[in-house]
Amino acid sequence: MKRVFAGLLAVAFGVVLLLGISASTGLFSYNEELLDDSAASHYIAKDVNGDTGEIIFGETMDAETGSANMVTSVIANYRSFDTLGEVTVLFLAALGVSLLAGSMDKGRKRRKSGFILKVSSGILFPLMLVTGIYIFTHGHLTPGGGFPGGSMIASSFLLLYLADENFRANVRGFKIAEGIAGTLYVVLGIIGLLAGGYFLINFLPTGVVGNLFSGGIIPIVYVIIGLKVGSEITGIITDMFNEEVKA
Amino acid sequence: MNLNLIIIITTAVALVAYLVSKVNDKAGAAMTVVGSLFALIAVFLLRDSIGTEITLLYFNFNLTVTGWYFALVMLMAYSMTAFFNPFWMKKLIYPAGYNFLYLLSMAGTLGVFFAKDFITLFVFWETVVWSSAFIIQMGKSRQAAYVYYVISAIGSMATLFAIMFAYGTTGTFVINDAFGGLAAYPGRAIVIFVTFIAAGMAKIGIFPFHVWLPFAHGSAPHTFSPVLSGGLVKMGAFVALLSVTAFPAYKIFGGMASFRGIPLPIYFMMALGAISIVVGTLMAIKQEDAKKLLAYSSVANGGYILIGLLMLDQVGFAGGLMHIVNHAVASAAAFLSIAAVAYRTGTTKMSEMGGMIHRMPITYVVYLIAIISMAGIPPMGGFVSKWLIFQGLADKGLLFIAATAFFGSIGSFLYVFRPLSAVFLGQTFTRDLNKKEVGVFMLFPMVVLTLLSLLTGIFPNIFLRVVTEIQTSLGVLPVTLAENTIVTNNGFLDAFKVFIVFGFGFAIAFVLFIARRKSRRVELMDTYTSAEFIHTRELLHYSHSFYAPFERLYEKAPDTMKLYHKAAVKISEIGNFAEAIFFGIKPARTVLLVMGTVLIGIIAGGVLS
Amino acid sequence: MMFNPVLLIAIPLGLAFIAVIFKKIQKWILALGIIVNAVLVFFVEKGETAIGGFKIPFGISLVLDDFSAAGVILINILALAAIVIAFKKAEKFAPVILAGLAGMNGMILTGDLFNLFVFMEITAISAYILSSEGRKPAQSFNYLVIGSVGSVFYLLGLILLYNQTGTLNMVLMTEKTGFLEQTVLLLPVLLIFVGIAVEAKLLPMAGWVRGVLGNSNSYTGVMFASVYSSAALFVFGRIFSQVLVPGTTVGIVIITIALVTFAAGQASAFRSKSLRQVLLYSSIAQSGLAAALFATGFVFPAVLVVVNNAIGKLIMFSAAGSLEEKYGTDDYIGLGGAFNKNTLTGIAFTIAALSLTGLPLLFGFYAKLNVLAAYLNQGTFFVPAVVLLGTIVEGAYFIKILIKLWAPGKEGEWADADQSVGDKRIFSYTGTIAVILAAVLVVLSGLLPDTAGKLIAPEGGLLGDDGPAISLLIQKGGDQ
Amino acid sequence: MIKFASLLLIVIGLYGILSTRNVIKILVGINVMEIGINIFIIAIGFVNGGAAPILSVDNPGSLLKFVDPVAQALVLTSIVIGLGVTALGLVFARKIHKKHGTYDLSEIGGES
Repeated sequence: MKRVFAGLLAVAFGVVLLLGISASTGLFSYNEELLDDSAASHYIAKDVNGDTGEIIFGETMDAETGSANMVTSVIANYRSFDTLGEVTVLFLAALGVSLLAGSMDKGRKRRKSGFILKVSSGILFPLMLVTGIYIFTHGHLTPGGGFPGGSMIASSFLLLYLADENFRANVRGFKIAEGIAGTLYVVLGIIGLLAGGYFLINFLPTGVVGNLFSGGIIPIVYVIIGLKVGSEITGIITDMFNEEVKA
Repeated sequence: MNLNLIIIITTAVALVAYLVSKVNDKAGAAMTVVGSLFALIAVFLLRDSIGTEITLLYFNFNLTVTGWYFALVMLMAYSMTAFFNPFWMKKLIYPAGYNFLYLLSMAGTLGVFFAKDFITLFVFWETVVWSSAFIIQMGKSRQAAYVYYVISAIGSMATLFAIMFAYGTTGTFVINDAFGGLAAYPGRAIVIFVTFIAAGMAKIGIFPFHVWLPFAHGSAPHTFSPVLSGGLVKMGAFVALLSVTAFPAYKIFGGMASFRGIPLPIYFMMALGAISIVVGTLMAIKQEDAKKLLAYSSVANGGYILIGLLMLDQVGFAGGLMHIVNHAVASAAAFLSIAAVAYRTGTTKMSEMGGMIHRMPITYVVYLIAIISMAGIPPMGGFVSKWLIFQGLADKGLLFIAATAFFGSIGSFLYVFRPLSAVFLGQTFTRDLNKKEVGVFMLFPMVVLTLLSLLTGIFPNIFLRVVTEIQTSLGVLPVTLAENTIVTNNGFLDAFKVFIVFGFGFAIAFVLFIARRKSRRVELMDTYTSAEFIHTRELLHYSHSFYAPFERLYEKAPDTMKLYHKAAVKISEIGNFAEAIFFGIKPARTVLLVMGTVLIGIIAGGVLS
Repeated sequence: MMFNPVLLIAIPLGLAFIAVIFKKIQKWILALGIIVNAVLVFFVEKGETAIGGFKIPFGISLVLDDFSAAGVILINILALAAIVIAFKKAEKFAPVILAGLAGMNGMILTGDLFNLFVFMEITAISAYILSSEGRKPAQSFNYLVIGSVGSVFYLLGLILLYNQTGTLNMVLMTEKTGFLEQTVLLLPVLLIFVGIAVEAKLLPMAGWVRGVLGNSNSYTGVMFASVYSSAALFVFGRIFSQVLVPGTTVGIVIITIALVTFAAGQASAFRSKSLRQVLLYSSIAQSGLAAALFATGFVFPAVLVVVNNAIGKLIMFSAAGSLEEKYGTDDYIGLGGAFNKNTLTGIAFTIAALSLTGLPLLFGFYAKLNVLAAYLNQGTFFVPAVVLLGTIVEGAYFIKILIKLWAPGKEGEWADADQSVGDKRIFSYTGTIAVILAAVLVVLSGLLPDTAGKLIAPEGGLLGDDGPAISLLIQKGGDQ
Repeated sequence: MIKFASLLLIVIGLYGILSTRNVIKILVGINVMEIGINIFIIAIGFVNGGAAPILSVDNPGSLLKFVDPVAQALVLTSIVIGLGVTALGLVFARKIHKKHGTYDLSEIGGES
């Protein structure tokens, strides 16, 4: 009975959402254009601080952000402050997990894993690690970036955990790594404040759009984020595993 | 010496008293005597500066003769009661706090009486309410302070609403301007009148706000009950006065339906006063505790005061103003004498005392004269003021109210003599045989109040002259005063002659009493009936089931307190409901409600637009 | 020397990261961060600050006007007071608290709706973690679920608005939503309201409050009731009095919800027997009042209510938490006379309670006066009547508590110190000093309302153009 | 159509939260909801005929038609936030299990 009621309410709510949303945006249609003078259009044209003409891949020098990947330019430059916050959210979550899980006592023992699994994961691990690093160092050029890269690093550690019941990552080390990465992000912002008058300003030359060394601080930010996300998620995984096996 | 200095100095003395009490509580209590006497004298000397205005911080004061008159009454109650303070320090949980709050509430009352604007009035008013609530809790009942505060808060918040409403309407807080400007808004004026007078009614103890008096007066520290009844209740009278004078009620309601010249809103208030007289009288008759009995008598007397003040005419109004003094003096004296008895015997229950006249004769006389005045028997002041109120009622032909007033007068005979006979007359309890009269320090205020009571009765014109001044200042025709007589449409009263007659009669009675004094003393229990000894002492006591047959007539009458209980229960139920609905540990409940809220919001929004 | 307001966010954030590296000294980092912020908050530059150097409607910006200045000053000072009260309880959460403080500052300062979402999440997560101190995981979980659902709703509302306007900047959003129809705005505004109302403790989104605050200790209680809730209310004020000013239809819905919250909170507090429960329901009621004021557009009175509630609850929750830690219960019936031997804390508690009730000469009186004046000047009588009725109930339950805690003794007998519970030292020294200072602040600002009003609204900038020129209404008494 | 589907996901998530008392399942419900909202954001940001917002050899100039990069950036942020909350929620779930021996909220009873 309860479920029926819940279902009915959910459906009613869905209908209201449908009606409300179709009142403002068509439900089955998509935008034909970006809105004029919307933030997105300026981010695409990289002309927030003034018209610089068309940005051409591989040609334009010293554009506003210099990142070929526009999403990256939004994440790591235009709205870098959001990203700092987002990193903090993850940081807090990892911290919370370690604080709470750390206070819990023993769980059940893990099963012993097979030899093949151990060896093959040993081969896969560096590959995944390197791919992860590649993804976040090329975040300003290709899809991906700090978060996917970091997650990939973390998943490489997860692989080790799954494959080897005796594997223990050094939690303290990850904590220090994430602390350092976070501090560096803030320091980067403050350097911008001192050098350019604005927090998190892109104070480095942005280079040619499309080059590896372009985008000013964007690659730096992404490396920091990659390291930080990687160590944080690994930290979360480690904490959860530790919590389970702690004897 | 100006008003600011008086307020500042009394507040400073209050702080000093607090600190001194931490070292020696009796010395601190002595500071309250000093502080209140100082204030009394200083305010008395303010007579010359009446009509001036003065500002302290952002408080604006206006020295009116009305305020001066009320302040003197109040300070008299405070300063006389203060003499009792040193003797009660041992019983108090926070002697230092008591002394501090005693003087603080006193300073607060000054601000109320001299307030020029509403903010000043309200600020000082609330100061008094809270500080007295904290004093009351030190007494015999925690419930008392709670009830006192809640009823006061109902009044205060209603008044605050009226103040802000008047401000919203006229754009000023100055009492006279704000109220004066309401003439153009008769609809709002009724709301403002009714809500504004609420605080006054709550404080005087007018029905249905009277429930706090028996609690608070009956259970407050014995040294604070006289102040509550003799003094603080008069603050309510002051607000009632403002509601008909500063708020020109007769002018504003002039065009409305009226009853014998009294506009209906005012008549309604007077009717409430009349109900209070009846309720107070009937309830006082029932009480077993002397202080509670006096508390209900305050309810009844508050009704007289309210009726008198609301008439705003030549005679009845003067009677109301006069009754303020009379009741303050008499009630303070009565409470003080009960406190003196309680100081010796440790109780205020009438059935646990008896024959105290032999041990405490002066206290007995004080109480006797106080109740004569309260019951409105000549030759004491209470008679004069009640006479004036009756004259006013008769003039206007307000039959219903006059009838209740007469009922209250007769009823007061019934109840005020009960403590007299129960506490002072009859057999002395063995336990009390070695008790003595209280010391000079405590006798002094009682005697002073008694003398004042006599003075108001014999030479009422001394006080009525001030009353005429007040009437003149408010633009009311003053009551006609001859050399020593009060003249009204229906006749005149020469209080001095009345005193002579009564004094003569009293002298004859006294001589007879002395001459025939041959009674033999026996123990109370030294008796038997039907050849059996009576073992239940209570049955032999005067106060036991004193008016039982009469009480039976109205024992089923509804209790106002139940109304408040019901309201409290309702609020709790709403709270329970809200708690049950909104606060659980299952997130599903909240999410459900959130979705429901959005749904209802959308639907409501759709309907509205 | 004036500093960039972004430092209010960057410094605690950076220190939070550093505190993780140097775990041994994290409590000193915590102290340093909180103190630096509490000082810095007085030296930040007013105006709009761009982040990353991008032109303002397109880049993220921080807005430090009178409103947010009042907010950050309040939050940072309160956070300082909170760790002074219970440093021992706070130190193990050092990075969480620092990040939470950064989140709250960000919430109040930011001029961007999505950035607000991010900072709200930071704040919320730090709150979830702190709530685990209550040792009631089911309650923390409840909080987390409600918070997550709220944030999803907020995001949905926000994205609908973004689709219509193409911007996330608050100022531009106000401008562009002005062209939209009420029917289009209805759903997004309601969704955003729901999202913010979770932290702002408005019914029915406040379901978590009883479980979390009812099990708080002297630190977390102060944080939740005073710091977090003030921050959330400031955000509520920013959104609903300046950015998405509700039209009549949405306005009526929101104000009704807020007033129901007020009434239900007062009634629930009236029936509660546990000290913390009374206080938490009273907080809910005060939030409702502030929200109603904000949604009506009465910013200044609302800020006064928020400030008054924050300081009051700081004192009262620290006392309630300490009592609970000492006696294992905070049922005030069983704590008769607890203040008898702890006079100073008792006095502070009393002042706080009286100020919340609106006793004259305390800060709360001016708050109430301004609330009433705002409505009555506008010609609304219903709301003041509700507020005053609520105040009667509020006064009733507070005096019940005060009497119980001050004057022990059986009914019918004189109050007797010997019947009081407990020891001389229920409260810590630093805690006592902090609450006494807070109480002194309440009294001083009550005695000098003018100065206090100028501090809260330096150029009267909160009043709006047509508001009554009452920095503090009191002076009108003599003027005319 | 995708908008419709994403709304459906939101509603399913809500239904999940409403209908189950199991903490893990409630977290799953929240995650479904979050996925729904993320897809919805992407759908809102989609522009008919727009390219992925990355300048590359295929789409070399910024004057071309791109989909909204802001929406994608927001989704990235929102995903990470969802991840953090879920991690924390799981730990709370574990603590509930430790304390009460069950994941079912209705078996916990009146913990206040």
